[in-house]
Amino acid sequence: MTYDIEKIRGQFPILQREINGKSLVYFDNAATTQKPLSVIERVSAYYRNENCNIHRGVHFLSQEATQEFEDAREKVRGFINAGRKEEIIFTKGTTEAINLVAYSFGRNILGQGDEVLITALEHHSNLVPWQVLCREKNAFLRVVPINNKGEVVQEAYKKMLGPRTKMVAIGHISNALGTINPVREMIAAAHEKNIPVLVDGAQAASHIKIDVQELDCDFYCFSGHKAYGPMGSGVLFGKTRLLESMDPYQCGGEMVDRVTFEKTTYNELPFKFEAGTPNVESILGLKTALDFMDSLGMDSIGSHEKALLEYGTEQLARDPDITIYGTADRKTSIISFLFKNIHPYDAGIIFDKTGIALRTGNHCAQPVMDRLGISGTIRVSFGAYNTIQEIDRLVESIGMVKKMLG
Amino acid sequence: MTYDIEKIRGQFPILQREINGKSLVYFDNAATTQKPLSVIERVSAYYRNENCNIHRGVHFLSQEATQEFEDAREKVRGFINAGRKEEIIFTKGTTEAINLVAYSFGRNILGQGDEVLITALEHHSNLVPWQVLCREKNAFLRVVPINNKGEVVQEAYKKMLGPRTKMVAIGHISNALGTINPVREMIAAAHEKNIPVLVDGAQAASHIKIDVQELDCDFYCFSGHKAYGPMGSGVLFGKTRLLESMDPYQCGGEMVDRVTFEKTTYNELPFKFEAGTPNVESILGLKTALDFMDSLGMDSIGSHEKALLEYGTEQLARDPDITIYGTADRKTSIISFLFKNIHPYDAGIIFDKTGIALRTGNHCAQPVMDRLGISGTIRVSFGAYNTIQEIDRLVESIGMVKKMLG
Amino acid sequence: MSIEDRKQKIIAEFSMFDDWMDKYNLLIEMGKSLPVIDPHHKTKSNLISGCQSRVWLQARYENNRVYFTANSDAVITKGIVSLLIRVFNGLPPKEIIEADTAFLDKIGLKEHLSPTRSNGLTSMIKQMKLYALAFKTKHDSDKKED
Amino acid sequence: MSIEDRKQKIIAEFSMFDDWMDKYNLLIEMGKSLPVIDPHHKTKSNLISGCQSRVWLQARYENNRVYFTANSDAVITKGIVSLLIRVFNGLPPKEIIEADTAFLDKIGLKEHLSPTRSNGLTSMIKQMKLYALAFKTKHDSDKKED
Ligand SMILES: Cc1ncc(COP(=O)(O)O)c(C=O)c1O
Ligand SMILES: Cc1ncc(COP(=O)(O)O)c(C=O)c1O
Repeated sequence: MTYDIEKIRGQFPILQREINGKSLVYFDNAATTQKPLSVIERVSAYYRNENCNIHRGVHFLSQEATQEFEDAREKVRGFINAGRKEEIIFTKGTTEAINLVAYSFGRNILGQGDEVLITALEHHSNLVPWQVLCREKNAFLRVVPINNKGEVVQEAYKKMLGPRTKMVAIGHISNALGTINPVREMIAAAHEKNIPVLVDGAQAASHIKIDVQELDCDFYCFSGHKAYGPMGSGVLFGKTRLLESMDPYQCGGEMVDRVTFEKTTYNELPFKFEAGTPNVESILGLKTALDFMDSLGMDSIGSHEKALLEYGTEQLARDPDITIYGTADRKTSIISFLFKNIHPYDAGIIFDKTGIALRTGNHCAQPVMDRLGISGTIRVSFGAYNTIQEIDRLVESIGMVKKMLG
Repeated sequence: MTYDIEKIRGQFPILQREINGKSLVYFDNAATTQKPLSVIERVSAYYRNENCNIHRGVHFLSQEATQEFEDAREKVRGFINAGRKEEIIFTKGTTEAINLVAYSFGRNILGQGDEVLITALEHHSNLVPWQVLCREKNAFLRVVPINNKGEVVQEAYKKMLGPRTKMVAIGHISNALGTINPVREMIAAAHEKNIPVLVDGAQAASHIKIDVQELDCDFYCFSGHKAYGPMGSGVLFGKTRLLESMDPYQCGGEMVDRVTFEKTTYNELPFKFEAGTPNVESILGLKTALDFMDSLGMDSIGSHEKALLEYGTEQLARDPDITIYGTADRKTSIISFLFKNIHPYDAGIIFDKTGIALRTGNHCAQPVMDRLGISGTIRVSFGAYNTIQEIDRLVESIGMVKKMLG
Repeated sequence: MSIEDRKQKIIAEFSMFDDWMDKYNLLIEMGKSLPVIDPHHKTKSNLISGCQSRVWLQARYENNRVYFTANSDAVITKGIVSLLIRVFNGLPPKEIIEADTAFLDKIGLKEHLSPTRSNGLTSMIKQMKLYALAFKTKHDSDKKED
Repeated sequence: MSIEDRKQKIIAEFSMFDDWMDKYNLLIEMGKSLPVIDPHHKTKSNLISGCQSRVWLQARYENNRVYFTANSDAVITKGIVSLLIRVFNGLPPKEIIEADTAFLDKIGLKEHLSPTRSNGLTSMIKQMKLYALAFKTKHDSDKKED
């Protein structure tokens, strides 16, 4: 199967849009991806024909939508190769998934003086929840350092897995630098000491094949909106044994079995963790998004994006006024860079004026920036629909930026 | 302005649907309302032309969507007449909003032996979070009783507002029985003793005009999906002074100001409480939904629904085999009933077969059922697009139910 | 009669009717032939959770075969559980564990197959298979001890 | 010059150009005429939060009028804050507090008016008005004490 980029682009209406008189080049995929027509139409069809509240209704609409919703759960299970459907919890996004684990799991296992281990690459969403938890428990947040290429120092990591380490939380792929962490090895090392591991897969789900059984991670999470799906859809995978042991997170409808004023018993997995009316729309859309990726094939998407990364890196590296941040041996889809003597914010405005949507700033990863001694970067991040020609447009715009600001 | 019901119905594509060979009669509005075309198209247009991650991007799409998102916040402010835009926090629904308040506010103010006051009418979402909180704090959950009509006993309420009462949490309208609580008076009584009050407005937002300043409630919340808006949109209003005093709920991107491994400072209101990528789609759709209701006028919707309630009640009350539950002096849009000698589940299936979508069961309000000595009811709930003719269809189906099961 | 024959027989009975009303009337009628659970077995532990209507299900093991009795306060649910019992009653555990219940789709009762928690069909089937599994496990280990 | 005149003058200057590049070049040029904040005022407390670029803003009160100095590490931001200072500098607090800043829309810099937290324009205006308010409050209470 060839990778028919024009056909793929044809499925994304927004790519036809003109910004400031130029056709849009969307290079902000790490923030959120665009949506294919199939996803947009799935959401629309849902509201036109199927909308209702699920799980407890006996009427036709409710039966039908419940079936679709649970089919979507099965689809997600297959997509990340979880062993059981009940291990798939729907959340509104990665941030909520991590907060859920910090609250319902972290609070149970963490005692005074214990440690949670993260890396210096983490997004705020995989940092602040642990920080708050550690403060509450008088525990310590330990941070595995990165080297100058933006790779987690593995020797340091292994040494830091100590007798007080109760939890490891690591990103699969860094949203600031594109580094792919060797999570499988890191998980194995933690498991040797019986330490559970959460993997923040927000940046992985749309780029590489995920297999939670092969990784053997204890928790894995990602956001639908970063993987061609609707906003408001998120996934938390957890091993059954751990999920069973955990208290609920949010409380309300759906997650209860029997409620009296004296005592409430909770519903079984996965519903125990899905309080309130589920966001059916977004979950059905997420299923369609996963279908979209499967139809292209994760491997094909991966090689396409690799080509973009290589070409883009080559082009930028050749410019003496540009410094690239993040040069890990294994990285994907993200180039973070800075101009000498041009503020990234100024550059971002000029890029925007030339129709190129990219991101400037700290990318919700201030500690990474602190470590690199900068306040932020200009970040270009690729998706399945980006092209070599668009990178050429970027290079053109770089000329413009330098002309105006250099 | 006349209430042009045919024109209104024309805006809801799903109402054209046939179920089991009959045109759909949708009487499950208390579970979730259907969506007008304007909302469906708003969501679709967003994904076709505007989709991106907001607030921190400098590029055009991000600026534009941020503007729309913040305009939606202003719209919500006006819709419930809050004093300040910063007092509007977007959540994924009512359940999350109440969990947020229980966690970020309740945990701070509640000590051992203190009390939280709710009523016997509450939905599980306004019960279980307080129950869990009270258990954690060794505090007591006190429940104001209801009378046989399904009204909160006001004398009991006032007596129960005691020196240990630290929080009152009451539903505006009961989802099981339709009772409208006199929340303004109840809030005034609580405030006399300096007790803050949360109002669960999940069932109110689509039926009556809400004015949080007039009510003087401390917190108010509702779900977009029950008010003609998309799933995944919810609103928490809180008084500035209280919101300022509260710790964040979920942690991650968006809600932070400055993050280091040692210490994190939080963003200002309302962002402090909006961790993670916001569900832009659903919030823009919510704005359109509020525009839809405003275009009809809350008063017009209210009188239309009142006429339906009166006609429906009359029809059902006339049937000697039917008992209506919930006969409060002030009620809206909901009729809960049971047949003598027919199980509600059996009846629900026959109703479904005749194209009528209604709900059977405990409606996530088991304590209400316990109080009434029943295990559940058959619930018919009206929306802006329902008609007298549809109630006649219901009556016809009642005949069928009795014929088959009686 | 083999499990397949039983299913075919039920499918044939239902296929006599086109109309949902007739199908449901048949289902309700079938409920009346349910091997009714003994009142003293109507305990909390025999109650199947996740149904809007209450369903009690009890099983016993005799001559390497499983026999069920049940009851429900809803007549349609009663019909459904009696259908299941007609299919499963008196079979060896292994056959019950491996049985496929897609035939419910074929008789025009598809709505009861949806995973909504209110109808509890899934829970009923699960519970019947669990009983069978428990008997089988016990049987196998008893054998080993011989 | 009245605040209205100042705005009109700026609008006129920008309207000479059609092209965004020329407009931005003008903005960047304007940044160079910014009354630059004294290095020892470049403190954390004078830093405006919520900008991707760093902006320091300082104000003093003289003869019932407010004077600003500022700086930024980004040249476009510098241009914007200098625009604001051109409009507000040397006015009585009341006029600053009441000033409407929609003119930025008219000069083709609409993107800077969006409420994204990255550009910080809103924060800058807010901070300038806060300074004005603080001076006014102090002034009014000083008067009362007279
Ligand atoms: C690595 C990483 N983790 C977590 C998140 C948070 O995801 P969300 O905002 O969808 O909750 C993001 C994206 O913002 C991310 O890139
Ligand atoms: C009175 C009441 N409160 C709270 C809720 C919970 O709302 P949601 O499920 O949208 O969070 C509902 C609806 O389910 C309700 O009717």
